[in-house]
Amino acid sequence: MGDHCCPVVANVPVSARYWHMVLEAPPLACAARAGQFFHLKCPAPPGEPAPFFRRPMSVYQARPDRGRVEFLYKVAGHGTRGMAALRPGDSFDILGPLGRGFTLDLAWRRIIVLARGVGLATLAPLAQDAAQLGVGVTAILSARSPEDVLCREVMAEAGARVLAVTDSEGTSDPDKVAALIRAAVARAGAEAIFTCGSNRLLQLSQALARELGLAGEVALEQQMACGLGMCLCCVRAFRGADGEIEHRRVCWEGPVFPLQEALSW
Amino acid sequence: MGDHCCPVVANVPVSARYWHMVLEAPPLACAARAGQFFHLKCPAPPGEPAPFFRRPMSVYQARPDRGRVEFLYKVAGHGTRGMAALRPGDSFDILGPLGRGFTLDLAWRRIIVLARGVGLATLAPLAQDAAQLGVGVTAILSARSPEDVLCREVMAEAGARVLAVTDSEGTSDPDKVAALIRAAVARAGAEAIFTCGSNRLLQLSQALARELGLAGEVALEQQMACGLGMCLCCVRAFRGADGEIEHRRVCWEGPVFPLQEALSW
Amino acid sequence: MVRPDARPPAPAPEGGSLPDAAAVDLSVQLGPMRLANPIMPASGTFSENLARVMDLDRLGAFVAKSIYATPRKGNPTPRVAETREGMLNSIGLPSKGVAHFVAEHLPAYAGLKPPLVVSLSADTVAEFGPAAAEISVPGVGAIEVNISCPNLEADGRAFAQFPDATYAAMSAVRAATSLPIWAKLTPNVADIAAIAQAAEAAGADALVVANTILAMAIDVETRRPRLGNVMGGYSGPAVKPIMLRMAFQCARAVRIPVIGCGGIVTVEDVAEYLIAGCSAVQVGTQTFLEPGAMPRLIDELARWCAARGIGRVRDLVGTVRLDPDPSHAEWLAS
Amino acid sequence: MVRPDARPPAPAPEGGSLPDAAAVDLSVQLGPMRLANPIMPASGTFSENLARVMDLDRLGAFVAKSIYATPRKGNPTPRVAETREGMLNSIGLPSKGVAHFVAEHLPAYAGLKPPLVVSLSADTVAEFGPAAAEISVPGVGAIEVNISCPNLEADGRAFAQFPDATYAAMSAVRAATSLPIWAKLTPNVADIAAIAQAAEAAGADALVVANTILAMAIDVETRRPRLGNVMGGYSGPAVKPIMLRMAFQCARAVRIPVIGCGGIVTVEDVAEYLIAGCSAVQVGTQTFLEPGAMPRLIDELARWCAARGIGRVRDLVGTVRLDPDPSHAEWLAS
Ligand SMILES: Cc1cc2nc3c(=O)[nH]c(=O)nc-3n(C[C@H](O)[C@H](O)[C@H](O)COP(=O)(O)OP(=O)(O)OC[C@H]3O[C@@H](n4cnc5c(N)ncnc54)[C@H](O)[C@@H]3O)c2cc1C
Ligand SMILES: Cc1cc2nc3c(=O)[nH]c(=O)nc-3n(C[C@H](O)[C@H](O)[C@H](O)COP(=O)(O)OP(=O)(O)OC[C@H]3O[C@@H](n4cnc5c(N)ncnc54)[C@H](O)[C@@H]3O)c2cc1C
Ligand SMILES: Cc1cc2nc3c(=O)[nH]c(=O)nc-3n(C[C@H](O)[C@H](O)[C@H](O)COP(=O)(O)O)c2cc1C
Ligand SMILES: Cc1cc2nc3c(=O)[nH]c(=O)nc-3n(C[C@H](O)[C@H](O)[C@H](O)COP(=O)(O)O)c2cc1C
Ligand code: FES
Ligand code: FES
Repeated sequence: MGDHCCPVVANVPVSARYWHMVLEAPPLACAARAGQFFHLKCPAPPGEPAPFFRRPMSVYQARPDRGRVEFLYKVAGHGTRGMAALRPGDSFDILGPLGRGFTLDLAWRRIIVLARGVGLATLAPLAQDAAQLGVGVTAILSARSPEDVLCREVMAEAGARVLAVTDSEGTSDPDKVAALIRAAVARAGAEAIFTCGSNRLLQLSQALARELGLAGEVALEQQMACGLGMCLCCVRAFRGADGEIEHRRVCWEGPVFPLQEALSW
Repeated sequence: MGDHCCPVVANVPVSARYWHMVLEAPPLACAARAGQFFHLKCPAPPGEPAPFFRRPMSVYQARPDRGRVEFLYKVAGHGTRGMAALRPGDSFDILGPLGRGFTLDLAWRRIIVLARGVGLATLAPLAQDAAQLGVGVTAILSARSPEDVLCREVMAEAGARVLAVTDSEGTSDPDKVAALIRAAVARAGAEAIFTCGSNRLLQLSQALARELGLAGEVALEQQMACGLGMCLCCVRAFRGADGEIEHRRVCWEGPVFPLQEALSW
Repeated sequence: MVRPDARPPAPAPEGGSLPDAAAVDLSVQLGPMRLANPIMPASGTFSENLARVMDLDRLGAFVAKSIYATPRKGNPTPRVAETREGMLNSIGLPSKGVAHFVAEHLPAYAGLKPPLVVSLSADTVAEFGPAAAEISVPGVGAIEVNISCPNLEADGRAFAQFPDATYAAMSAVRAATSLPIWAKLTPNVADIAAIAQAAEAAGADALVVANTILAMAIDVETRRPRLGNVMGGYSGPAVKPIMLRMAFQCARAVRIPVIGCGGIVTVEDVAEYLIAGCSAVQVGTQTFLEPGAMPRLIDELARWCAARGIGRVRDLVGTVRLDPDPSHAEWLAS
Repeated sequence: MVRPDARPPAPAPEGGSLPDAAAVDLSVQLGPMRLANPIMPASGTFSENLARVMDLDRLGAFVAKSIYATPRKGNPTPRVAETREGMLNSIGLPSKGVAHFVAEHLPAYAGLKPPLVVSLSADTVAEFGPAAAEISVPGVGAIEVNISCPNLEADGRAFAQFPDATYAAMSAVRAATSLPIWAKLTPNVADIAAIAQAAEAAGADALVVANTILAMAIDVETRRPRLGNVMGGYSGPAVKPIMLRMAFQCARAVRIPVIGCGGIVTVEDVAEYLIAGCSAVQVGTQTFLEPGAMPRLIDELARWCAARGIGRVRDLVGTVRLDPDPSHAEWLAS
């Protein structure tokens, strides 16, 4: 762990709003686990100063065999605009891997991964790990429209059962997604659910997990300064063991937390 | 007058420490006079932030016929490092022409220009103007060593009598330079002396001009923020008409001042 | 110029079409004065020389370099130093006196539309009144009282570092002139709201928040201070978050208008000061780097408002939302 | 990192050969303490977690995040915002209390060489004494008294905004412990030297100059403050010229050592604080951007000294040259 300047191998748009970056980083590729993140020193976008803080980004793919670390990202603002300006051969200063990743119970028959947008970037490596370890995966991928569905191929290649739901087709509302989850549990024997990012998906996952007795985890986001548990800026609220509300650091105790302990917001 | 983004045509080192930059700037090339300066928004040198202030730089050549403005500069620090990083085709934001240039009396038979280092950049266009207007020029070019002598060709081409004096050859000390000046006055009929920058050359020129009854001007340097006479940071001390010491702005009342009014420092 | 944290504009108001930038009403009210727009120069960073690069009639107002009643010299050079995102200056308020200003500079503003604001400094409270009376001549639209300059009766500390000295200096000026008077505050204080209230109580028509922050830099090779005067005033983008906080505090502490000043570069910076509660803003250091900064900001402000369906710039003033964000409710409750 | 105004080193001392970086004596004296080098973290920007990226034994000292005697929650999110050359924070000093610190954090420092400095806050003067006594346990090398936190008896203003509250808080700590005590001052004052003198009079062994500057930023699209707590503390390169000025003023006003803090990024920044009169420095925000900043600065400081023929870092302290520059003589005379 530490900060490393890695050469950019590829950095290309994969849809209107999402980009895919591949870095050469052999030692990091071995160290990074699903759910962990890197803290990126984004360069100055053309005509703008460089952003002051680093930017957190999930490990999308870390392939020890190819010595590469990959990110899937949305160009959201100042920092990600700078990221998108990087060209192959440029060097990118990334700090990590950081944080606590997902935990998989090898006794599970099947898990559900439920995500929307770049949340998929966080869950894709979990699906791959599960499939490789013999745990079945049902991936519910939510998006605005069919063109926006990310990671369909990656998930399918890993052996996941892929269910895409979209706003434009009217298949993404909570009731319909709940029905898919119930079916995955009842018919395919899913025993845990993993989600990330959005408040809506968290609430839905918590409710169904409680109802259906599923285990599960959630990967949360919060603005970060240090990424190393020192500054206390990245806290979120959790229900502690004693029922008290407590603050935990997304960068240090997380970004992955027990599903039922995270408070929705 | 105003700030203009001009394309860089050429930017090359001309010796170990000096660079020559050519910009395409047709309207400015017509407007700029010998002794005036531009205020340059130097870009960030590689690996450093951009300097905060603009940097003043004399018009070295402004050729209306070719629509070009040229600078001859020493890489001294942060800003000039940034200048040296500009490549042909890059755009360079320059504000000017600014300040008050040299005044030539067409009745003079001959003038002496005396300068050292990049001071020559300031005096070269004066020599050219003089030669073109039928005033003879004796150019005394001082430098550390013969390789360091700048503008020898430009001066010679313009028709100046060029005398190079150098530290390494032991020809540049005040006594020897004074002898050259006396000779130019006595034998070639020089009636005015122009100098710039260094305190030593100023003192020498003032003393000889007083002794020999020469007219003359000096171009001074001082750190600048606005370049437009507003901030009052670029002042130097002068002996006013009433004998009182007063402060004048190098960017606004100068950078060229009557030789005997400037106080050495 | 793109600001690091620039965001896309909010969506257009439902059902309405966006106003044209040319149709945006940029005028603002500053106590008794109406300005065509909220953009004006900061004292000491402007002179009529700027006419060489811009149409002076476009500005909301002119603010001249601070003058003293009687002539005085400035500080030793170097008078400025640059830092990463700002500059230090110790010009030291050289001045040729009020009479010289009236004779030599005032005529340059005759016939121009924006009001001329004269910035006035003095060494002691007693000197402020007569100087204010002397400068209250036709052609002067308001007096900005630079109480952030050193008070020789208080060991060189600024009038505006103390509520009582602020009150005394502003009262002296108030008694001596019927022109609108603005108090220019110093940020080198623990509690700027208390100073703002003292200026208001003494009859100030507006506050300018604020002058430069006392700072220092050393050349590590020569081990000399980078300014001839050892310490100097810090300005430019680096100071903006501090000045914005102070402008916000003042705007909430007084009923008179506040003019924000410090670090303005982008149109978002202007909007930020207005939203924080300022009725107008002053632009200083950026003019040194970009002489056309003020006209650019005026154009951009009209476009910025138009793109957001804001028809009148003055409707932005003080609209900062301090209600708890719903997403913070958990914290506020706990 | 190259600093904008970096200059080439001065020529080597006549006749002597340059010392090797490894031979430079980096140690400094801080009142009763001797530190192996002058580089230490700033409170709130460090924890034992940093062991994941560096060898903690290399630091001059450890300074922990401020703790209160009893547990308390922090501020609402967002707790940080970035600016052009700095950051704002309103973390709000969440703390699990002294007992939790002793049980959970202290053990991590056992066996490490640099002294551990505990930063202590309190809501009232009365709370400081007992808390200082409670934290005076083996393993703690000094107490940094964070008197820049809000004093609930003074309407939330900081102890260090007033000489009398400074004196009272530091005296309470002095009476309760025999450990070295440092006073961490706030820059949100008009006259920091007066505060420095009050802390010295109360028995402080050193001063830390200074904490963050109160500042603000507003999101112009949502019109909400960028910090959940509306205002927060400004740190990073942008504040350095202000902090350096205050450190210089304090160093000249007291006899106890001053520790400079604010905006350090480069080795020249470290040298600047030392030359201004600081015996050591604290590095904060830069560690967030570059976790290895402190060990880098230690290495660079040794090389920087070596290249200039400086054999002992402590010989730099307070060597700023305030004698008039010959080139300024004309001004000083006139
Ligand atoms: C652990 C973790 C993993 C993440 N993984 C991914 C990923 O794989 N792909 C992806 O596209 N995005 C991911 N994000 C979100 C990503 O960090 C933000 O989109 C990014 O920081 C936005 O920066 P910006 O400068 O473009 O936007 P700006 O809006 O300019 O950012 C301003 C500030 O807000 C912060 N910020 C803005 N949005 C977020 C956010 N959603 N989460 C945290 N901080 C934010 C920025 O870091 C910065 O400090 C992740 C966030 C976290 C915390
Ligand atoms: C009217 C005028 C004309 C000039 N013409 C030329 C020229 O034709 N060729 C040339 O090489 N140089 C010329 N100079 C000097 C040139 O401006 C400086 O070399 C340059 O500013 C150094 O900047 P830097 O960032 O590289 O150095 P740094 O040392 O990093 O500069 C730090 C600060 O000091 C200022 N500064 C440093 N040296 C000088 C100086 N000698 N004069 C004024 N300000 C200075 C810089 O502008 C900057 O604000 C001229 C100066 C003036 C005033
Ligand atoms: C070179 C310079 C000279 C200044 N002179 C004055 C002055 O004479 N009177 C005054 O009230 N403020 C003076 N100021 C302060 C500015 O008016 C303004 O308050 C400050 O620079 C902050 O604004 P900015 O960050 O936009 O520059 C001066 C500032 C600079 C940089
Ligand atoms: C996120 C953050 C948290 C901080 N927490 C504390 C704290 O708990 N106690 C304290 O005395 N100072 C605290 N500070 C102030 C720093 O110790 C330091 O004084 C300040 O950041 C200036 O140094 P810098 O510019 O190097 O960051 C904090 C600063 C930051 C940025
Ligand atoms: S980002 Fe600093 S504690 Fe999490
Ligand atoms: S540089 Fe501003 S007055 Fe000359």
